[in-house]
Amino acid sequence: MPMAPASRGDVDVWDRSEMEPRIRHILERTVRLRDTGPYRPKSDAEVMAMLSTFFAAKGLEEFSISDVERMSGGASKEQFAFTLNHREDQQGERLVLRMDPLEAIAQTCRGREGEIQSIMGNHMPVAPVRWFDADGDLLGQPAVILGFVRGVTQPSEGGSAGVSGMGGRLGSLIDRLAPQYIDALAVTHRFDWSRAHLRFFDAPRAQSNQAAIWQVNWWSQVWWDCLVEPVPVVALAERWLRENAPVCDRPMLVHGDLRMGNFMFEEPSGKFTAVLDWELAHIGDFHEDIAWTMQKLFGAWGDDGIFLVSGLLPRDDFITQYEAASGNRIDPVRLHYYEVLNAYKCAVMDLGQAMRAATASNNHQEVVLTWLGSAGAVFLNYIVQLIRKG
Amino acid sequence: MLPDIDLRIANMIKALEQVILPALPRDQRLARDQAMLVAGHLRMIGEQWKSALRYEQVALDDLQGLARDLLPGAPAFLADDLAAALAMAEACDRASVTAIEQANIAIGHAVDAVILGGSDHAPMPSAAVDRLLDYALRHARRERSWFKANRLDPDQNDLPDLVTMLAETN
Amino acid sequence: MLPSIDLRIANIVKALEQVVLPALTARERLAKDQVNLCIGHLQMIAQQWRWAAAFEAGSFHAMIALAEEMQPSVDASYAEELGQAIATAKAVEGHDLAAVEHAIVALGGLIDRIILGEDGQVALAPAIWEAVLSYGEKQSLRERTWFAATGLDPDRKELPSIAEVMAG
Amino acid sequence: MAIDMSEIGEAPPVDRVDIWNREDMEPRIREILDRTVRDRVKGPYAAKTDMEVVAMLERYFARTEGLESIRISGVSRMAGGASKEQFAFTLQHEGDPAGERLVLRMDPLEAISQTCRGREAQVHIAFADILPVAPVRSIDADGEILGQPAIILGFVNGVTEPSEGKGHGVSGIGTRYDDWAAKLAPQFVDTLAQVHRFDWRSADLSYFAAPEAGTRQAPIWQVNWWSQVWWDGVVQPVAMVTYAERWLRENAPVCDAPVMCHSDLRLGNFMFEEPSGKFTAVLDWELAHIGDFHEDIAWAIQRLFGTWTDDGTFLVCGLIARDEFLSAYEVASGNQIDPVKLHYYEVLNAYKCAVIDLGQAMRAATESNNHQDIILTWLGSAGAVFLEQLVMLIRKA
Repeated sequence: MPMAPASRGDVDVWDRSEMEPRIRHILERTVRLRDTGPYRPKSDAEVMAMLSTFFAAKGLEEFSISDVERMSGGASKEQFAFTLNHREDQQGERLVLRMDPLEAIAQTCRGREGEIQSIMGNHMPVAPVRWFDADGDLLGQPAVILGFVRGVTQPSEGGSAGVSGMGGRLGSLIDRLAPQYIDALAVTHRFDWSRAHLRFFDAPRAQSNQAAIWQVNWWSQVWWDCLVEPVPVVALAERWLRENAPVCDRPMLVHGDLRMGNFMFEEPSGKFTAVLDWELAHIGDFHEDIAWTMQKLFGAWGDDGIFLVSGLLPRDDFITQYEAASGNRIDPVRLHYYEVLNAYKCAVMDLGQAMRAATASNNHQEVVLTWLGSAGAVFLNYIVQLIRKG
Repeated sequence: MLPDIDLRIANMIKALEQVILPALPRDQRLARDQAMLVAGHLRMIGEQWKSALRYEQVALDDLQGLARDLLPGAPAFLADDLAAALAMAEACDRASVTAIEQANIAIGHAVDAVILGGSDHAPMPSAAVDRLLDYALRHARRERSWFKANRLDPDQNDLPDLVTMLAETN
Repeated sequence: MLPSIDLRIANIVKALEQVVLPALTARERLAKDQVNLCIGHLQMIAQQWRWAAAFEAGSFHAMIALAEEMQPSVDASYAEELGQAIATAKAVEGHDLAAVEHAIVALGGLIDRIILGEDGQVALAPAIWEAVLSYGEKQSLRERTWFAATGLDPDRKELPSIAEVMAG
Repeated sequence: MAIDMSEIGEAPPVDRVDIWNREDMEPRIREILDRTVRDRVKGPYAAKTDMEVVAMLERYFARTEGLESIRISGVSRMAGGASKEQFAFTLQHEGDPAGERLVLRMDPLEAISQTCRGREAQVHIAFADILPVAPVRSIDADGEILGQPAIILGFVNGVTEPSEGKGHGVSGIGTRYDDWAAKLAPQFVDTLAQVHRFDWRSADLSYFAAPEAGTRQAPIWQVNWWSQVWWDGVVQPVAMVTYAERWLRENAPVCDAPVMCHSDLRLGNFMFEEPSGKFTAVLDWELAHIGDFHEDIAWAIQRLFGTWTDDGTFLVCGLIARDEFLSAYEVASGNQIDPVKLHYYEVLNAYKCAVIDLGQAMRAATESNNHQDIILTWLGSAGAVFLEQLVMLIRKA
């Protein structure tokens, strides 16, 4: 693979301090708090008490919290649905509390999630953000409180369900879902973040390798902070990612985890009701999203044996339609780089962060962490194949 | 390997105790009892599984010793089977839990036949009975220690832990 | 031993499937998910536990082989340390699972340092790149096979059985 | 206890009982054991759901009693018991709109011990006027109507262990009665005496047979019963079990006067009301048979069923010191305990427990034929406790 030409704005590829400040804050907090575990899953009563303190601090009057119900899914956040009534809203609203356990498969910031999600609500269907507590100052744990959105992440009838929506099949809804999916990606990437005055985000320099190096430093920091057992291929991938970091011409908003299972739609119309899981969003290279969504693990095979990106579209159709919708041109070299980066990120999450959180017993569902962790070698295999191809 | 077996067992116990049990309705007593027993079984398996091969090796060695002790006094028509079972056990793949279990069963049947003494129930030499009772005591001790974590044993406090027990037999 | 580990695992799975799971109400979705995952974990552990020591020893030998393959091309500054680490690793008792796990961490740590070359200050020879990649290819195949029962691997149909991999 | 067993072991045959004749067994026990082996392959068995139980019971009462507008409600699975599936339920019908609270006690395909619901029902009925026992409402001895053998009993209120107490385990093992002991112990001793004094000859016990008095048939029937269970179920040979069988045959004592034996009278198998401590039911008659009273005594004094006081005294069934228990029993029953026979039945009982835990329970769990296999393997893992007792007891001989 030819090296990208050096650019004036480039950073030292080995300078590990090159990282978005808020990400650094989150990673340091993770290491600092790790030893305060183990974490116990919250009971309904505990959740009720936490929310009461929170809403009192927020100045709500005559409020009541009812019908607390633990939601399933997500190896990452503890989620509870509940109904809130208060003086200004006698009828009450169904809400979702999305809260950090002590340590999860990905350590992210509820402030970033809350901020970007409330802004993106003006551009596409997302769950409305009611409150967030970025550092858990009021609630005790970082959390975001969202409006409850109806819909499903996979068809209620037919198809097979897997952990976190992987390996699902979307059946006859494909024709309705695919255009909305392409549109969600395009709208995200076209979003003009420079005018949004984002508090919790920083942007890498345009025309520089900084976007790529910020990502490498983020995930390699996670790896070395979490290391349970050394894996030579992970170290090799880090070196490759540094030495091959491409320039990002124009940093864009990247969702970071847009794939099958992370959008909700209503039945039978198939209309999107929410694009979910903005926790990994950052400003970077749009190729990262494209490479992410095209991963085999998130795809499915049609009845004719053709691979469908996110279970929706054949690869070539996906690329054509995305380029038309976004106005971006996909560069195969950068796409390949971000395929390696994504495989590396997945390996780091599965074999590093998930294993460490499960070992420290710092999560609310370690059985999911170790289940996902046992798929880590799938990504090691991809790394080898991709680097060889490069 | 990542995740290793110990970690997965520990995770399952936590899931049972902190998520599954609290979610089971109070009146579902059978389910609650079984969920608690699942956690108990997992805790015990977690302590045992790494030593299982060693344990089966020790058990087979001891049974082979008994077979050798019984061989001289065994009626001729049973001695051949016993000798054959012994030879099979001696040749088995000691790195395989399955192979050792099979050898254990084969030799156990041959030993049983000698103890019952065929259709005329010839008496056992008293020295052989002594050896048998010595063996049986070691066997019972070993199994009691191995399963100590079930907490059913009235004398569980007198038993060594697994590591000590297996070290003693080295 | 009576009851055997396999029998107990089978009983646990049955209790979870037939008694615990049906006793959970529909709204206890997290608990239901976790029961299902426990069942999956147990079915996987049932296939694995007998082979675990051999599997780990195999991973360890593959790592020692990688270290030996790196040896001729390694930068002079690492040569002595790597030679010692290989000798130490080879002296580890192969049947002791805990000792093997510990030794993998020690040798793997040095291999990582050599790969990173003190954060890019030391070059990495092409022969070492290739050695790590072919090690990674073989090792990831072993691990994918070992964990194929998760059903998460999109290419699991191409994988051999655990017994086949363990047989060599 | 100074015992010289050698005389018995080497004595010439004292009767015409062939100690090695495996066919010599109560006919109904043979039927049950044969049925177990025959049906074993029909598994695996799944625990019944409440809905299945309702459907079974509705059909059952319609067919057996021709009841109309049957309503089964309040079905609740009862905990405990590695043996039978038990459900409490309320039966209402046209003739009884108020309803009646009952207990369905039903065989899973295979349990820790395989017994007969018909025998159980007969013995419940026989003791109805003598001891507190649950009344028998209906019986399907071979499961012809219900699909599985079952007995339906009246619901009895009470507890098997003090509601406020220290420590309890599987099947009540390890229960501490503390201050309750003073109220419970006399009733416990009295129950044993009543069972043994019972005139079984004049009762309707068509599912039972009696061994010949003055012979070794009583113990040999037991040895044949349990050794048959062992050889029918053996998962892995255990030399000590085999040797114990031989010892039990060669040392079988004469039973002078066969009596009714409960066979499982111990802590956890009686119910009482709080706070009076009055017995409300003697439970679990499934192993009852006519035999030697020493069997019941040896069973009750097992270490597994006992507890130790804080000063280290062993309490039989957590209730009463051993010597006190033996003399109180002799007074209440009029029977003289023979230490040699008591010792023999201690061996027999340890053998039975080993067979149940390491044979029957392991086989049923292997076939997945129970509704709670997970308890079977849990109990099975304690089997070696009995193997060690066998060694100790036989060495003492």
